[in-house]
Amino acid sequence: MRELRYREALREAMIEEMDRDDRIFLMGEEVGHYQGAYKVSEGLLAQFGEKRVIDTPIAEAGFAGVGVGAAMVGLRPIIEFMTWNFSFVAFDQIISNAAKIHQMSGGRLKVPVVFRGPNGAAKQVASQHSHSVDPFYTNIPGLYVVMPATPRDAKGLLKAAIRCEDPVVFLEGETLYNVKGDVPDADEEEVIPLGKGRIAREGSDCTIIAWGRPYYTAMAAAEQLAAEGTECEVVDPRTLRPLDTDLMIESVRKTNRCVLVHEHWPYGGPGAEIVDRIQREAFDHLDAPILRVPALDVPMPYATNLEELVLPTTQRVVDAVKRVTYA
Amino acid sequence: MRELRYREALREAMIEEMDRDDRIFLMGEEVGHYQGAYKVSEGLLAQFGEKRVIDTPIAEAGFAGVGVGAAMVGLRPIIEFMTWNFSFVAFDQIISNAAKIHQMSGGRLKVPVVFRGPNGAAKQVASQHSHSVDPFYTNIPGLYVVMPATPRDAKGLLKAAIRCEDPVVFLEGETLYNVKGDVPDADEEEVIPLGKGRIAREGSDCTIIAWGRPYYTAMAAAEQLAAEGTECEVVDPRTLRPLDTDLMIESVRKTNRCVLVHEHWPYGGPGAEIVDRIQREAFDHLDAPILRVPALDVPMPYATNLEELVLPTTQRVVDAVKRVTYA
Amino acid sequence: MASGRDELLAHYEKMFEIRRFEEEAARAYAQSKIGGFLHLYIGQEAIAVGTNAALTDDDYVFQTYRDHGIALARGMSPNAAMAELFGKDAGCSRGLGGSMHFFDVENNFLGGWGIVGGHLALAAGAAFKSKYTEDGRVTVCFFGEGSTNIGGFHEALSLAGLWKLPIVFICENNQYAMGTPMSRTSPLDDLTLKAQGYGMQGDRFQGYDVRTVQERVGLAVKRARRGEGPTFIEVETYRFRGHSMSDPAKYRSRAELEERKKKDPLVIARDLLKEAGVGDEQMDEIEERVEAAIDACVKFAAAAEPAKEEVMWDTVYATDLSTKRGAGR
Amino acid sequence: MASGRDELLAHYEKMFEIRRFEEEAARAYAQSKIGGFLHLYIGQEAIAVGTNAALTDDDYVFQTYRDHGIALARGMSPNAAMAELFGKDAGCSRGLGGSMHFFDVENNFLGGWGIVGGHLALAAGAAFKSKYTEDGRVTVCFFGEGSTNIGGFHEALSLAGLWKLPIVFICENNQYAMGTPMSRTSPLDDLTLKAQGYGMQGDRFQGYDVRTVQERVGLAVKRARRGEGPTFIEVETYRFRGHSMSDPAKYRSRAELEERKKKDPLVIARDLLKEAGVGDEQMDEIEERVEAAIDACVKFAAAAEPAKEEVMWDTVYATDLSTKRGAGR
Ligand SMILES: Cc1ncc(C[n+]2csc(CCOP(=O)(O)OP(=O)(O)O)c2C)c(N)n1
Ligand SMILES: Cc1ncc(C[n+]2csc(CCOP(=O)(O)OP(=O)(O)O)c2C)c(N)n1
Ligand SMILES: [Mg+2]
Ligand SMILES: [Mg+2]
Repeated sequence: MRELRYREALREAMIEEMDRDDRIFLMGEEVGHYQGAYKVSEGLLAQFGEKRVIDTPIAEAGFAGVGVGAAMVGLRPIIEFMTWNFSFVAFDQIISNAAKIHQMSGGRLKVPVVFRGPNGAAKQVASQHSHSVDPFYTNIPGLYVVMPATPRDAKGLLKAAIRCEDPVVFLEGETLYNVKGDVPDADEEEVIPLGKGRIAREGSDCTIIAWGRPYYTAMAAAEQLAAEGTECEVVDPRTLRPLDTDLMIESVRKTNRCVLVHEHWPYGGPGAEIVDRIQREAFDHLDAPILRVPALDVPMPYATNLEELVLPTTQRVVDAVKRVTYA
Repeated sequence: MRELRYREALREAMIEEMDRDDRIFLMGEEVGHYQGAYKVSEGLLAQFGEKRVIDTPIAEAGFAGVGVGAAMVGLRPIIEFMTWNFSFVAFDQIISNAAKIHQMSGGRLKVPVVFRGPNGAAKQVASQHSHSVDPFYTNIPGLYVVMPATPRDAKGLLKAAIRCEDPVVFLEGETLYNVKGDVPDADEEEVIPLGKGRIAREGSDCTIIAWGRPYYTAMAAAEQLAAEGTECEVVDPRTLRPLDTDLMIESVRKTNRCVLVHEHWPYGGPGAEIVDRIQREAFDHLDAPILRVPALDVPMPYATNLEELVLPTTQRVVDAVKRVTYA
Repeated sequence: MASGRDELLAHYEKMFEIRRFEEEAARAYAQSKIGGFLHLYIGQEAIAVGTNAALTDDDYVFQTYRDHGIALARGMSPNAAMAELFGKDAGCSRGLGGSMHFFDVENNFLGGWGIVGGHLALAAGAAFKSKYTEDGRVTVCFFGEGSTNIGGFHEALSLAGLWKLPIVFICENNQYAMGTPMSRTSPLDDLTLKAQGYGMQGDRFQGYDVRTVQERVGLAVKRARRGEGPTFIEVETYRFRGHSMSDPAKYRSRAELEERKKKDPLVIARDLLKEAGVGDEQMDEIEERVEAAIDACVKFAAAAEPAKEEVMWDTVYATDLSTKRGAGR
Repeated sequence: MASGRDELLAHYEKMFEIRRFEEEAARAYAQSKIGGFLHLYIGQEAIAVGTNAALTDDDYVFQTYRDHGIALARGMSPNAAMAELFGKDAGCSRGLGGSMHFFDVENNFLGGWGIVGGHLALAAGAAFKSKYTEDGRVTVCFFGEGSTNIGGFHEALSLAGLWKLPIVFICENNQYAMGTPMSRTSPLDDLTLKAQGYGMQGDRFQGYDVRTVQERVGLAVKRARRGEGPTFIEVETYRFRGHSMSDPAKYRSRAELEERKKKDPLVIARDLLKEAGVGDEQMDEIEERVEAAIDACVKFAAAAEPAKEEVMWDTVYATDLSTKRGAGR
């Protein structure tokens, strides 16, 4: 084990996979000469050259489509969106093409493409640049949706995403890029299977389910609650589509209580989906309603005092756990 | 009262509102000379002229944006998407512009625009043309999302949408356009408030919540179940954002059981959102898990035998009600 | 290399096959054996056949939903094509795609796309792969004149022009986008004025004589194969039927249609063959062969197995997931 | 109408105000009094000021996120502008928009947009309204050279060209899109080659002398006001700072920057004024007036009330909903 930043873990995953398979290339805005808007692809141009590390014009629908088309005929593109906010101009390429081609062609074509970039709010980048896109992409059959919280998961899941035969929506976090964490040594290859969640912390009193940045909020809340004698089990699904439903159900069957923490808007999305599955499959085990701690239902304001109100906080999670545990 | 087709009811709403306020115009592909791809706007060009009934090139992002921009400076556009599948190329205009402008401008600008057209599967139009978009747009604060099932609701809600000061996503149904139903006489103006649902059928044994075409599936199932002695209450929220939560909660508090029917894909969306609200606010009143009868989690296949498997059927609703009533 | 005459005969046979295939498809649609949208190519056959003749079997081809003509020209069997329209498992897309979504990987026909402008970037992607792997292939991408105002057109041409991709963009200007004549959607008459805005070559010609199409598309294909970059081609053509089966085409006059039918590519080819001394018996022979094949494909499609539920589930994801059946649940 | 000299003096004062405003904003950003993205216009001031001088107060203006310059040129008070950057309720967008989303309805400055290509159609919509209501206004829409490959650009220009809308599209070619020189994103050198593809007029000039900008934009504005349709203008310019505060701009050489600074629009204007006989004391007077105003706006912004929670809730929907507070819950 060694400590790496989330950003470095992603970079290692791309380098290792690109070394292994020269059908893999990275394409996006500023990924090459500029070394990546958030420096995730730093050094890749020097290592792999302009053929495999391709700077594009600002044309997300165009280069997302180029990725899908290239994947149809045998390449394995990694398409970087500078941020997922900019995937909205390419939305049709992902939902109408990437997600449909395998089935529409009667299974004759497949689309092994990875779309990746930072998802969710950064810091004061305001309403057009602060979207959590997980509710949109998780609704769509044909796509995988992955959202790693730790450097280890970022590396292991990105490697799995690149090897996946289907289109993968890979959601990183601008505020996570600098996070440090343990990652297996370079010689111990770890490919974390898509669709498998992780128990990040064991506990018997309440299950807290969180992914992406809120995973850290959940862990902090669990610490605080433990000090007060409430033991929370923290579950990170890691992959949002397909969801590791069994893992979450099992935990709730044990704790009989559940709180979700997520940065996407309240209406629908993985947050509501997970609630639905739990109430359906663990109905008789629930001692309290399932509560969610989402972002507030507003476009993200610029002012920092308001942005802090909008995003989930440790305190809001603690309060929610107290409500469901009637503490 | 008189009987009108859903298509005629929508047309009347536009005509009455355009007569009342000449800031209102209709813009979209084939809305004028062709009289509308589905004939909703038949006759409008002759009545209002090319100034107010505008045929566009195929450029959804462009004319959706023109609608938003025109609304910012005082007009009241009705933008028709030939089908909502084609809104995906205009997705960014709706989420990043229409839904954000009022807040982003500190409340100084508003965007009274209506986006309308048929939503969901038609008949054998295959995977790129069969999307139910309600999960995407309902997630977004700043938008209203309306999905009327009956001609009366179609007219009354479209008039309200046109008068709304905010952007409205108005979801019609290609297979509903020919449906007939009672509509108040021309001299009795009815504007149905956005955000208010409707109890379509009273019952004490189980609540069935459905909107759009599945409303008819729900009613048919309720009939069949009544014959077998199970009385279902059918609730049509009509507006999906904001939801008439109280109406649904009240019904479930009475019946203690709930089944949802919807054509959108299973993961997330209004279906999961409604389940979340009910389990949260009527937890102690639920005698069984809430079940959903959604479209299957696949891209829509072309073959008619498969399409029939994918969409909700009366039988699937009946089975779900029996499961929650332990009948 | 066949002599010009034999080649023209072969082109005529293929165009006639396409024509008859679609006439029978229209009949089957009227009998509700086919559902959904059915967009006929009748009147435009010379473009598909002439273009295909300018390509190798390895080259990639993309088309809109108006895709029966090019699919057959590429070599798809009428059986697989008609079975798809009938929604059968023996269809080219196993009954999952339908008329708008034909695919034939063996013949490098890569669809069959329903969203206007949505497939141009995919085609650029295939051309990108050819440049990346230096496989020497050229990609041809067809679309209608009504598709030139949408963003997908602009972004694909921008990238193809910038990267000098081996691709030929062929705009089939059949005068209408559904009910809308181009005069209502573009200030231009000559669409190739857009080409230089993408730093690419433009060409423009009438697409009624299959030989002209083959020759002019051939020049662009050669340029692309030599690495000299993409070409934007506007071909003048006309569709004799409505936009789709549901369109009565009231927006144009009988007279206009009759006038246009004088340029029917099949009539033109037939006349050329007559001039070249091809006798009636030889023509009859060809037409009988085609009639038999079309007749057979309708019977085949009618008798074939319906599309299968397990195929529907197994094609949502290519990866073999335990969760495959309804990953969303 | 002011004499040329007085007018140029006024232009210089405004350009100097913009320059100093942004220098202070950069300082405040370094002190973390401002957060998020901050894109400076330094080096491009002649375009905003020259363009504004060619417009009436009623004309509509749209800009990208690089919007401080045009906002001030339109007449926004430095106080409202700086308060917005500080996230205060007294800001032009009440602290909800920030640097990228300035709005000033009174002065018909309509934003302040963050998505590349996303605001061009909005501007076309404003121009559409002017045509619809015959209000005689012209809309000006600014964007960068890096924004010409995206679909939003194409669709807006296509519709504006088709409908002959009263709009002027001004492409500020500042040589870079973030770290990318145009040579890597376009096969063209002259972007106005795209204009005829939209059936519109094109013009192209250097944007260092504010008088040139005023004159050339003025011609396009007059055409638009006369109903002769839109113009696509490419203005050569250069930004002296990085793309945003987080960009060290390593992709260009010091030498290049120094070379470009010789064409600093403020230096050019100052020299012209000197030639015209404007004395130092008069210049000092102007600069002191500006310094005082900028100094004051920073103090004002620092002391102002923070953005308010109730405003955040009340501006999600304009309609007064009972459900307003969290319609999604
Ligand atoms: C983005 C999008 N908008 C609208 C449609 C509906 N539509 C299908 S075909 C068509 C007309 C296309 O005309 P053209 O490009 O000239 O091709 P043609 O049908 O004439 O071959 C339209 C508007 C669509 N499929 N996709
Ligand atoms: C659709 C979209 N993609 C990417 C971005 C990220 N981005 C912001 S500004 C910019 C560069 C724009 O360059 P240019 O158009 O030349 O304008 P300039 O910044 O030089 O004024 C990029 C890539 C964005 N905001 N929107
Ligand atoms: Mg056409
Ligand atoms: Mg630039």
